[in-house]
Amino acid sequence: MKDIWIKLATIDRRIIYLLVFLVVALPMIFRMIMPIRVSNEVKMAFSEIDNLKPGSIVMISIDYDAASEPELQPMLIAILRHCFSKDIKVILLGQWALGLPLGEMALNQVAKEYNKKYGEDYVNLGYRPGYTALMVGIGKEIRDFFPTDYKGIPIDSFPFMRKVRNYQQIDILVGLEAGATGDAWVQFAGARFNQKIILGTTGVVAPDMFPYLQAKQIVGLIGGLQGAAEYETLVKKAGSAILGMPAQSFVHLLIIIFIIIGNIGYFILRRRK
Amino acid sequence: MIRTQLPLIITFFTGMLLIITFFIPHKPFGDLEQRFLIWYSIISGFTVLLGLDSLVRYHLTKLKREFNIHSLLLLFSLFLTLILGFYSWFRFKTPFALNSPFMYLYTYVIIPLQATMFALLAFFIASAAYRAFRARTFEATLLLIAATIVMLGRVPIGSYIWKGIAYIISGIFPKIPYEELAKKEVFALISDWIMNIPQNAAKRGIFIGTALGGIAMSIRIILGIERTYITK
Amino acid sequence: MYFLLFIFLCQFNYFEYIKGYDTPSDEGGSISLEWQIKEEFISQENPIKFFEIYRSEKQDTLFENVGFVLSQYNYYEDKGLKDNKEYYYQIWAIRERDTLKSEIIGPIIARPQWFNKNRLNVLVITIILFVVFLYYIEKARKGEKLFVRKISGLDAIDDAVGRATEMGRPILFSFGLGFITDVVTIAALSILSKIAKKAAEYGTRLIIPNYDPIVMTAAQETVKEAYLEAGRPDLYKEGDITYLTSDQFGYAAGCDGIIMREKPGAIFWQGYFFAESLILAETGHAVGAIQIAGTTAITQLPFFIAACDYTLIGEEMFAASCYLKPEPQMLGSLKGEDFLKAIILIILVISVGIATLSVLFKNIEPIYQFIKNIFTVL
Amino acid sequence: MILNIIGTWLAATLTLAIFSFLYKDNPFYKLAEHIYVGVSAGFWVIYVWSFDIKPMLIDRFMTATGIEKWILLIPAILGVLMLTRWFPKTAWISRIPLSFTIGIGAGLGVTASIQGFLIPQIGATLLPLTTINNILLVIGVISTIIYFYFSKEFKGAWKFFSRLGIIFIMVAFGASFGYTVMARISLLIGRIYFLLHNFLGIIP
Repeated sequence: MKDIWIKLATIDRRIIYLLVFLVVALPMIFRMIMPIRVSNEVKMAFSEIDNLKPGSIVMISIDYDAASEPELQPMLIAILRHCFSKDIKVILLGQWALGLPLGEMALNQVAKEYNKKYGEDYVNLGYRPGYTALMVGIGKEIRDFFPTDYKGIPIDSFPFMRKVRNYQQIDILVGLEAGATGDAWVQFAGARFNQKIILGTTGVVAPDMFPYLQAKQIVGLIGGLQGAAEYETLVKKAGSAILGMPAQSFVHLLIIIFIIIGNIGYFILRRRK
Repeated sequence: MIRTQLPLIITFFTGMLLIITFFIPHKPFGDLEQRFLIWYSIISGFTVLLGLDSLVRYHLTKLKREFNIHSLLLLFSLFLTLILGFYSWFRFKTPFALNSPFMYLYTYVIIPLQATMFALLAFFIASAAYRAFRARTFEATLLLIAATIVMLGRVPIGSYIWKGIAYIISGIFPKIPYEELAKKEVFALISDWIMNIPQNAAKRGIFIGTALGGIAMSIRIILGIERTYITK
Repeated sequence: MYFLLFIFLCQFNYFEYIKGYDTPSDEGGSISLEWQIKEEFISQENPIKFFEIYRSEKQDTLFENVGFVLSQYNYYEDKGLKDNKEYYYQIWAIRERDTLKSEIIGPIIARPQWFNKNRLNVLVITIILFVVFLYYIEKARKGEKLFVRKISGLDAIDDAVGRATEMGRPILFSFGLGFITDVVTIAALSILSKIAKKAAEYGTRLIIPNYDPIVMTAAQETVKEAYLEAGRPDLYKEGDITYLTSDQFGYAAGCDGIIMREKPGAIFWQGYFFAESLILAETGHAVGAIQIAGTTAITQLPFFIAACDYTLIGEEMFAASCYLKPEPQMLGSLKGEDFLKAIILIILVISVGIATLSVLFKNIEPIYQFIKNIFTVL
Repeated sequence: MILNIIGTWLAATLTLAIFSFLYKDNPFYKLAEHIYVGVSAGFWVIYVWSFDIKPMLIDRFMTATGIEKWILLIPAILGVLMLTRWFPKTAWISRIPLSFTIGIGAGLGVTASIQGFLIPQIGATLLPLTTINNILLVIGVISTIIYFYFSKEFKGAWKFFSRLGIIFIMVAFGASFGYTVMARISLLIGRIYFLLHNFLGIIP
């Protein structure tokens, strides 16, 4: 009996790696789908955007890069679909330089689905270094930081942008966050200028945002791949998050089983000693 | 003298100004703040270039000493990126046109490399879960239990597992109807509660501490007590 | 004709109220407008699309459209005006089929203010914080004795060094990926100093693989000094404190190799860690070492707690470092923070008490509201 | 089209090269890593050019008039001074722009943490103890702060609260642990989806 546990405890890492790979790949190959339960935080975020009237303006900040793309890109796509289907205008910008093209890719894809035109229904402002200064500065005048869009076209040549001067004209700010930029949006745009904020974050960041949610400093929180899948469920269009959740489920189960086996072995071996 | 005193004076001046303008909207303070913020944004761009020099220099000297493929490849890919970037800029007016060669590099080199580096961690976590995460103390036990509940509550499979448990419970206690029990997504409910109450409370407590620490640091920097950034 | 119609329409009051005033607490050049349309003019079949704002410098003519807001809002801030100049305003409610115009209001004058009254609470707290931190840093600088409680992790450090010695195995210490400018690295250095002294007393070998060359030099200095203090400078081996590589996973792989080869009896992970913490702690566990971690990286703490025998959590590291070797800035800030935490605790306890009582006794509700207002950001 | 296929092969090769680290540290992993550092450094340069220097400095300089035009020289010069760090003899000059940015960062940080964090977070904890959740929330915050209070020995009631504090902290870390595990796995799912879908075409 003891030998089995010793053998189990000294199993090669690579066998574990292989198991993980299989548990991720198989549910995807067999195209499993599981129903998604929608949590309260995501429902709050959804209904904030849902209650906006046509013509309202949502600003989305791409504060992530390829390292968290699988979690945040489906959120971006689902939110864009939601906005465009309700004729809400979108202003996109980004605080993480290496992630900005991801925003452009999503805009390109979703705008086509809804027949939306650049400059009339959405613009992409691009990136500027030094995000804290920008967040405060936009409170006064957005043109001080973004005289032009990411292609160098003056933003005043887009009809709906002519009326946007600062946070006052932005109905909701959606921050898609993989790091500390989310805190900065809350502490600068939220606290100083009373900007209504929704945060969509990676799983790593999400738990740290709950204090803001309870203090009503943010009005909605979309956390991790599950959060993205919930938003996809609410906008009734399945994307990569819903497709990924079964694989996610099984790996969670695998890891929990690993922890249990590891601990049983640990206690048995310790008792023997 | 000027080498250490001048930076300290500038830090004090800008730091204090930014605090004062927060409270005084009257001219010239409000305007000055906005102007400084724009400058900050411009200058921050240049800081990015700082690391570039040491990177290039390090690998050039390494190459001079002896040929090695790693350094060569690094420098090659750096200059290739620059060339493609400026070429795309001339050709498409912006390097960020999705069909430009610069974005080609982004799609097929940056995304796979960056994303895969972090995807490695999934394997490391699984292996550590099996070989190292142990309930050896009361604290660690609590942590692992909370983690397990959250991990089950945040994925769809949690509700399937609960249905299984509900089936067993209603088997043992026939008085409890299975249907009703199965409908309650217990793992999800507990996990939501954990996130909103105990973890929320502890995070708030921890962050109040770190916020105070951060403010202390900022005050030290503004007043010139903390000056490691100068000696660096 | 148009003019007549204009006057005629103004006779009706479509608006419950409309008011304009100098925007408070601003830099000037701005006027705020608020309005409310009467209930009877809000209907489903002829809904309001948006409000248009008209402005003039004269009371009755030359009104210009200066902006619009969507129908869910009843507030507009008109910016870019001249200070100390008279302005008149009119609001048009543009409905699906017709337009409702408000009466003309004015004159209104924009002025700048010297103090943002909404931020009075922030000002008071900012001043308190400055004073408290300065006071305690100054106190610590003067070398006054300031009490810091002993962190229980410090005993664990002694035990771990002892265990490694009993087993006849070396000790491994790592700063992670921190640089010398990180405060946590400074704290880790003073913890290293304690470990090195114990190791010198027991004559146990101490290995430190490094990520940053400057941190390595600092570590060498610290260990040399500790060995000297313990009276065993002969045991100090510079070759055991080496530079590995400045690459995240490369460093992890390198540490892995050393751990597998040397099989240390005790491992200390003290400093700033990123995702590589998992690989490190797992390997340490695999060779059966006692592991003691300490970091301020919140994302890595859970993994250290699960995989190590003892973990110094965040600020505990600073406290441990101050307990061992008081460094004025760190100690002063720590004590300042403690003082403020005490104040926060008192505020919490008292206000929560008042809040609870105000549910029972309605007449103390104003006190609760007053406290709540202090902690509200406008 | 052919370029996309080549690109996908390139991306797949790089993905597998990074994954090869799982087997053991090897030259392929090292190569991929160096490519990453090189390409992303190049990216940064292009970014600074097209999102900073060009729109914020050059374009503005062309369109601005009067004194505004010449004031722009100040940040431009400060920015260039930053680069004196490249030469050891002049490196100290870079402290001037550096101290400017650090001063602004610190100045903004103080008021932001007070207005944006301390005040609203304390305010949100001032709850009447009328529900179990409110009680737990308030006690959780208080006992966590007590755990990180270092100016008093843990004795008596103080010890009780600090023990309680560590329980809350551990539950919080457990939650973070669960969420972090979740995040890392999601990334792996993204990569494996790429391999199965874009590269191998096994799944639609």
